[in-house]
Amino acid sequence: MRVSVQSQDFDLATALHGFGTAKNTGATVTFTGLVRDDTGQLDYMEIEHYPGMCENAILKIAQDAEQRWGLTDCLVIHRYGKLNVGAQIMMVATAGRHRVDAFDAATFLMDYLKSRAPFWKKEVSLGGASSEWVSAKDSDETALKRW
Amino acid sequence: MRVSVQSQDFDLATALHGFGTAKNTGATVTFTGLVRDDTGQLDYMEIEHYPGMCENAILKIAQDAEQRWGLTDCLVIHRYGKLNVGAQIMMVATAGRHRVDAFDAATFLMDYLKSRAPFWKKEVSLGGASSEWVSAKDSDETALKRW
Amino acid sequence: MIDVVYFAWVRERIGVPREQIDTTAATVMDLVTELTAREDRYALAFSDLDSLRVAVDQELVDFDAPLVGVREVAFFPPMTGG
Amino acid sequence: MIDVVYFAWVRERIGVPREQIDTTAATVMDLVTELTAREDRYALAFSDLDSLRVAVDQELVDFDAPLVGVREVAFFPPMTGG
Repeated sequence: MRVSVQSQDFDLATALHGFGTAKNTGATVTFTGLVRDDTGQLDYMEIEHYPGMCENAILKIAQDAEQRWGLTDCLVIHRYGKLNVGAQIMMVATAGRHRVDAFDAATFLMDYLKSRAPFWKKEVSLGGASSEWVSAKDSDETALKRW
Repeated sequence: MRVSVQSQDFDLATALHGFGTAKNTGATVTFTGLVRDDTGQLDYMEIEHYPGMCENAILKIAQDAEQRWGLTDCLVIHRYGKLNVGAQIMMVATAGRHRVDAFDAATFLMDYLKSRAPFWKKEVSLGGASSEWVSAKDSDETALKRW
Repeated sequence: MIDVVYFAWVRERIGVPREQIDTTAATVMDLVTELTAREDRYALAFSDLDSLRVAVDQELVDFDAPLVGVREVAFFPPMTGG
Repeated sequence: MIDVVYFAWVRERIGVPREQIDTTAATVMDLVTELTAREDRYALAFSDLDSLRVAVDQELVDFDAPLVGVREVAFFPPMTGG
């Protein structure tokens, strides 16, 4: 298991080097979150984080996932700081015996990271016309209830 | 969208080069299926396929997924032939606006590939002691019903 | 004449991956009945239709599918891709 | 003395990311009440507790959590990671 909270970008291939190589691994799932520009007005996203608590919260979530789905490997990388449109925000990777384990664990990790890891996103529009904190969605809170 | 049915191995990083780079992509999910050895007795897996029908069936499933979840990109690679323990069997990648789109589309693709793409797996044990066709699971057929 | 192809254990039981069959069978089921009557290896392969799937011209169909104009029929066990 | 830290718009409203508060508040809620009475910027930041989350010593807690032995309290909006 590996957890990293970092400002620098990551490379999926490098991150996955040696990931999930246990003989009883049958499935790996990765999720990558990117800065999306729906309106064509987004300049960049600024991600604020709570140093220390981030790492601890993610570690705990990842350990829960490993145990619950008997994962053979688990990886979470989450960035903070200024991220341009199209930039990678974070990734999770899960390795398990069966596809359902890997899928469910990755979905669980994402649901928890969304609402329980101390990061806050601010969207800054082109020319600095506006800058707004992204609101938490009720649907994200609801998503947690299934686990 | 890209679909490939091939005997040679693939590299996740190379396969994902330029994948899901549209500005409205917020999430990408990948799934990789590997030859798993639960018993320590597996020598290799032999995958038989129906040339032509494989490509067509996968293309159709991928097009369905793209449309249903408004995917911004979609990729399926499936191998056939002799695959050793730990070898990559196949991968799917989905890119969408939101994480739920990418996750659901990838899960859907996997459920359909499992039971509707014309591949058949045979497990050959060490020393050739036994060789058995993998049975389709009822749970795989059931998994299709949710879509 | 119709091309008939077999995969996985169906292929192993029939003994060939592909053959041309001279038939006037109107449906897949008629063809199955005809082959079953022909030789034991077909009877063995087709003994449990619940464990078989069929495609005509590379599309999955039911056993009552018509064979009019069909060039290729494939018999195989439930698929195990992914 | 307790370290109090703020994130996102809570930090912007309070005007500082971190400060030391000399308090005898027994719970998080007592601390909120104390700060709210102190200055408008706190009153503004704490005006809607439903839109706030709190952590003591980097663990998420409810507003009735005790502050005995606590070194650090953090106030912030609902998290938006991932």
